[in-house]
Amino acid sequence: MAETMTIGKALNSGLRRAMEDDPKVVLMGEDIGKLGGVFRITDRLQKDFGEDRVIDTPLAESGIVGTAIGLALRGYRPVCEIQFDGFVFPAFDQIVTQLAKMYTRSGGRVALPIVIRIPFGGGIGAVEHHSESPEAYFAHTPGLKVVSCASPHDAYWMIQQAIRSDDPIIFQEPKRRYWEKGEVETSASLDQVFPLHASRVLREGTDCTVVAYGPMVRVALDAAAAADEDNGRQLEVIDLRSVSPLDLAPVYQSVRRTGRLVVVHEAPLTGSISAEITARVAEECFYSLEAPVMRVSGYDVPYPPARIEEEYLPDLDRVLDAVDRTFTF
Amino acid sequence: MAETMTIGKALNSGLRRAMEDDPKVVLMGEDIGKLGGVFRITDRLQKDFGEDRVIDTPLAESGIVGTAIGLALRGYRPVCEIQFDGFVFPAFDQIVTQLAKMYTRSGGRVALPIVIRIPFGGGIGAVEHHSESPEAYFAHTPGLKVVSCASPHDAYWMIQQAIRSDDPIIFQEPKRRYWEKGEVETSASLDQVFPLHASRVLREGTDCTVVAYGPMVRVALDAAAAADEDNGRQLEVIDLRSVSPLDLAPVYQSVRRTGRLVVVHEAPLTGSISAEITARVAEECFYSLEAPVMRVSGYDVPYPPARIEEEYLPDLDRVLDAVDRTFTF
Amino acid sequence: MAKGNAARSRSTAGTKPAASARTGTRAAGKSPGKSPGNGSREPEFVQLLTPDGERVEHAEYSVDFTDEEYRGLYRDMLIVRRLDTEATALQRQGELGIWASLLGQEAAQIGSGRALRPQDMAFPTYREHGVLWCRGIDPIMPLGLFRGVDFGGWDSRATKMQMYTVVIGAQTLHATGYAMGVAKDGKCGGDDDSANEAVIAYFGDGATSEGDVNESFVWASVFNVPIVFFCQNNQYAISEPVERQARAPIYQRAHGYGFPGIQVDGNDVLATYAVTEAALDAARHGEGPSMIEAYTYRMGAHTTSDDPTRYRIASEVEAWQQKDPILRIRRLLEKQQIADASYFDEIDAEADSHAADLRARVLALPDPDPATMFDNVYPNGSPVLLAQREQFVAYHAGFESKGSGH
Amino acid sequence: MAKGNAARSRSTAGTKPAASARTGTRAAGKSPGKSPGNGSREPEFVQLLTPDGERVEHAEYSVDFTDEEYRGLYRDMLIVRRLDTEATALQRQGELGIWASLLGQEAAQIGSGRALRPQDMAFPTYREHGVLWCRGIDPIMPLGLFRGVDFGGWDSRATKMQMYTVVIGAQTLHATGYAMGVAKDGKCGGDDDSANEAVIAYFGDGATSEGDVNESFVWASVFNVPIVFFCQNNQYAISEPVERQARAPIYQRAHGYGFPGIQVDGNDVLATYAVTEAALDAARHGEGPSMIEAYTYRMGAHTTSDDPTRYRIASEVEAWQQKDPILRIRRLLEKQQIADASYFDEIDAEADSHAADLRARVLALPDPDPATMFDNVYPNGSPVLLAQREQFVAYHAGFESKGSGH
Ligand SMILES: Cc1ncc(C[n+]2csc(CCOP(=O)(O)OP(=O)(O)O)c2C)c(N)n1
Ligand SMILES: Cc1ncc(C[n+]2csc(CCOP(=O)(O)OP(=O)(O)O)c2C)c(N)n1
Ligand SMILES: [Mg+2]
Ligand SMILES: [Mg+2]
Repeated sequence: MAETMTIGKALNSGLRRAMEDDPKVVLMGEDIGKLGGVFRITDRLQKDFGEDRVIDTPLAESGIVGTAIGLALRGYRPVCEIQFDGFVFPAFDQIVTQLAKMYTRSGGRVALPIVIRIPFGGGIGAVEHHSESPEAYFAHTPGLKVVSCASPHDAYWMIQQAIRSDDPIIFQEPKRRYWEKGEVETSASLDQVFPLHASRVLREGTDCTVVAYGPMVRVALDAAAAADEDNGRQLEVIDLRSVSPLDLAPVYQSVRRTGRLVVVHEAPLTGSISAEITARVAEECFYSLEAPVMRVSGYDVPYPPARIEEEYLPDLDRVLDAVDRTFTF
Repeated sequence: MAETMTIGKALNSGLRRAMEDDPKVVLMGEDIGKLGGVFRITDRLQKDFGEDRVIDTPLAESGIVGTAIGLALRGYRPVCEIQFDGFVFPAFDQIVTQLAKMYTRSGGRVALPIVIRIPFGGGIGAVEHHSESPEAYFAHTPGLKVVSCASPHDAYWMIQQAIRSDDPIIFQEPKRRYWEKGEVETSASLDQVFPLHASRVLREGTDCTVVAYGPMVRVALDAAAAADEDNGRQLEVIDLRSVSPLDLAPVYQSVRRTGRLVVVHEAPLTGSISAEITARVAEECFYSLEAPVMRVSGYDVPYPPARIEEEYLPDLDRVLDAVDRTFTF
Repeated sequence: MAKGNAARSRSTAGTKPAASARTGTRAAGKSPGKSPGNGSREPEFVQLLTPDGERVEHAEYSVDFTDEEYRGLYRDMLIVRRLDTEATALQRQGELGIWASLLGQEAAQIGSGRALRPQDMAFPTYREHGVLWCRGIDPIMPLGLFRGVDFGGWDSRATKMQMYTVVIGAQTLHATGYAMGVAKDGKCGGDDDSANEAVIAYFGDGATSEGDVNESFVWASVFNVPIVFFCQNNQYAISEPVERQARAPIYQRAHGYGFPGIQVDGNDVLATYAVTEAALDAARHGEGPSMIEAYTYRMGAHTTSDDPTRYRIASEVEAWQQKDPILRIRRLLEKQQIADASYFDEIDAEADSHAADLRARVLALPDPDPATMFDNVYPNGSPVLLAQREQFVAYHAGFESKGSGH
Repeated sequence: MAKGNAARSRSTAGTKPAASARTGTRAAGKSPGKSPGNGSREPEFVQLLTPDGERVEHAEYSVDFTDEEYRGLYRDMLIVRRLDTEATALQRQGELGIWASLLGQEAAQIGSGRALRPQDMAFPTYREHGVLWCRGIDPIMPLGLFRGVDFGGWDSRATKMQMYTVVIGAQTLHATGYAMGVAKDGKCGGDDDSANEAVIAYFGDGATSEGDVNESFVWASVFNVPIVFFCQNNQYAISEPVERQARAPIYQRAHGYGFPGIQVDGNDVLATYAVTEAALDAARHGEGPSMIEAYTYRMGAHTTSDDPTRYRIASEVEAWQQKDPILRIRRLLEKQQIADASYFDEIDAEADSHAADLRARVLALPDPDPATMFDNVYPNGSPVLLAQREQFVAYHAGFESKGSGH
């Protein structure tokens, strides 16, 4: 059964289904109860599942993650909402020193099946601290997994897969795409849908590979359509989906054919996940690359004021410019 | 005038001189007063400069950095000691959302000349959370600069340069090398010594370039000596010194000659600074590289128990193995 | 503005922790009943002006304003409310990205803001537009942040008002560190009182849950610094009522850390002034930190993005409208014939003209040059960043020369 | 061990925040003088056994142990001290990387540890070897962490004792979350008391400054969870005396958050037992959180890496030796003829044999296979990591086949 819905609604429906499927799933966060979250992703869930399962927490992110760890030790499966990307940092210690390491420290005895949902990225005209892309911090942290969805269908299923997984997962939601609609095949079974930690070719092409995740997948697809129209270049677009662990086999295969790669994300360039992808591709596809991997990203500056954020964010033009540059080598 | 001293003593002397030079310099941290810090880097400084300038703080890292910001707003130049690498994370929010951004947010009106000293890395047989290498988190944060010293001479001067700089600087000290001795030229002038944010060729070579920083510089140098002895290969060793901003011009020049590059650090591989270096070198030296850049690093696992840490840490053998591999392409 | 004749009660003063602990005892003893956060019972706060505009006496706090000063407080509050209304309208019309209204909190902000001396330093949240006004900062300044053209344009050194802080609670540590610096500089507890300085840190009821805020209490007490923690308990952190943050009244938190805490009617500009002035005086005199809980109400939405109908009932808001901070001082002015109808008309007109001026200037605010995002990242610059800037400029120049993009 | 007949005073109980606030008042009223942290004056804590071994009565707390139980407490404390001495020796001989000694804190740990019921869950720091002993955990377990062969090898579910936590304060939030789960499961406040559970969170005086610990106070009070915050105030955080963390006595912190806090003589195993049992009972009965400050002293170094002569004077340590927790219970046993010399000899011998056994087994502890560092990183594994593991194994296999490395 396919339904058309927005990414926001798909996440809401996925959360609802996860809560129906497992009574141990609890949601925690600021303003997620009556308000339904500032983006309404938890809309009506407290009404339907009660205050015991949808918990409006005190205003303290370390507390949210720290108590979620305690709840997980007690057998619960907490799903934490961090209200905005820029507010995950007070919880950084609990995430990096506690959540990420518990399974290892316990010698594999104690898993912490916790999902931390973070609406991330820019493009919504917000004030400072509301448009960050923190995924590289988490991807550099052994013990965490990091995923990002780019479509309603993935939103619906990936959130359920993340909740079902025993791994601690940072779930980054493309906030500027919350309102974008798409088809969701809701009748599939959770065990059979496309795996959580796998990247996926969204559009096939022969001339240049473009890798993106989260909010930048739309930009990559638009760029592919424009390239085709402009000069007939066929871009292969891959949605990374899993930022950690990386699933680069499809990227290697693609680059071996195209010889060219452009990686796109909003996060600042230095030390970003595109650096890791580039390093791996440069090694794996050493003899196939016709040009250096090009990276299209945010700049190494604090996220700028909203009125100029469009110049900071990668867009179709910048992606096509990078594609062009791969053809100058 | 050249004196022989350990890295620990060189830092202590550098701090002392910075405090003599500028009455606004204050030291803050846990146990840095009477105890002189757990590594004695601030030994005798409280005795000589008083409790007003060498402040034993309450046990809270966010508090240390947060109040340091306030002191800097008041015109002080705080130097914070984080007792061990693994305990910087409670301060992460203050570092990333406040310290790093203040200069930008204030439109360039308010600089925060704060140095955060972090003894980092493994190899001392410590328990968990005492052997971390967090530099990639900071290098990915616009607004911060990150440096690491590898010799007594650099320790002595770089700490003074960092304190003199108006930029917020994460100063990572190679704790396992605190006791290593070397010559320090103390009579130079702070304005004339080698620049803080510049990398430096420590040993010239023609066959393969090896880049390292902090505690791994010694390993790289040892590997170069061994390679020479083993099979006459000449490795060029570059001490990165500045992890952010990267000063890669000497690396590009070197790789253009050697065609081969190995990057060494203790931090886990994925999303590390070697990824960034690799991505940049792969672009800048696209036509010069004879082999993919090889990275020798910690693995993507939580830092292991001390009894097996030597297998986690890059050593001479692993560096030479990587060098060998660059010759198989 | 002349100082009110505020007497600082022993219950909020005290240089020694022992005295503070006693204060905690006594203050707690005063309200043994329900937590005021529960709302079902009037809290036992300091009040000098009732909702009906009656001047009431308090055993420990008083003010003694001239008529002109009374009128000045009314004018301040009326103008900042009018400017706030204009900002909300500008947001509705798409001229601001978002706006955080101070509606209902005018007395808390003007009362505390006017109690500051020129040499004192203030650390705000993102809602202290009224305090900015008291610091003489052009009202357009905070609108740059909310429009998205900058991060707030005032000079924090010259105005003795730090930048807005969006990350909840972070500024309380900055304020504490700054106050450590004041103490180090010998600028509190000195004999020449005009040279003494105090620091005020603003934060909300929600912020009291953040680790940073509690760490600032630890620091302030351990180092005995000249700071006033000013909590505007407006009953909500976005949708969450204060009961989600604390079970005990917020001002009592201070006692657990060993310094005085006091609750004041935050809709009473006179009481807020008196209590804040006393706390600032104590700080300047070297008596250390204290906390003020200004018990007030956020009469509007959290921000223009918020929809409070989802989480609170109209009758609650209506009940608080009866306690409106501006209404009550207007009633006082009328009752005591300190001002007449023509005065009120005059202030309304003045406020409207401020608002019109604000609007015109906001509409004229230019967008920044995008390349400026690369400036002011590092005091000493960065070659890596400079290279990015150059690429950025070249890329955009390419468009200009080529015409449009793809 | 049979339960002591501990009466829980109203001053630490109370389901409503109002009652807690009153408690704060009264408790504070009891010690209006100097902060006990100043050390110059005996704090007004709960005490049932003086340093001289006299049993004294307390208005609200009492214990009623059998002779066998008294002897049991002595035995526990003696053995954990002996094991601790052995561990210190093992470290000196290079068999452990570091050791955090519990010397001086035996009463605080055994008193609280024995007050736990089997179903209660404990969250320790890195120094709770005595509590581990009470939980029946093999004393070799924590030594794995300090030797560097693992991160602590006990099964936290089976033993109802969580892992050690090195990051100061982090475990208090875990404990609070776990207690939220207990409440959600309906496992506190139920009619069948044997099914009710409580949680105890251990932390030090230094930890009280960390944001996390204060956030856990917020959470615990807001959600009214069944938790006992057990602070061992051993007067030091490494080199820093408790005055660097707090100006008010630590137990008073609780009152500011709206729940009871009480100070107990942490070198008195009887009082610690009584106070902890009462607090755990209250938690199990659904009366919410409380805090206990066990006023004690770290008689040894912070860890074997520390040199306390740099920051404290010998006379201070000597003064505390007079208040030794084991000495005083031994005096009690002697005075009341609960045990004779042969009993003490027997326990000494038993302790020695435990120590010898511990030593032998520590020496025999194998180093882990290095490749295991790749295991147990993710419950569901990671292909990227698996590839690293394979490279690692191949690389090391290369050495074995080649002989030695370069
Ligand atoms: C660290 C952090 N977490 C979350 C937010 C999102 N947020 C913005 S305002 C707010 C509520 C603040 O409540 P309060 O402290 O009472 O201040 P008020 O807005 O009522 O003035 C929240 C949760 C934030 N800005 N910072
Ligand atoms: C977050 C963090 N910061 C710093 C440290 C280093 N450290 C280890 S123990 C300690 C002192 C702890 O004092 P306290 O809480 O009183 O416990 P005690 O050791 O006295 O039992 C410090 C600062 C740490 N482990 N974690
Ligand atoms: Mg509020
Ligand atoms: Mg201690």
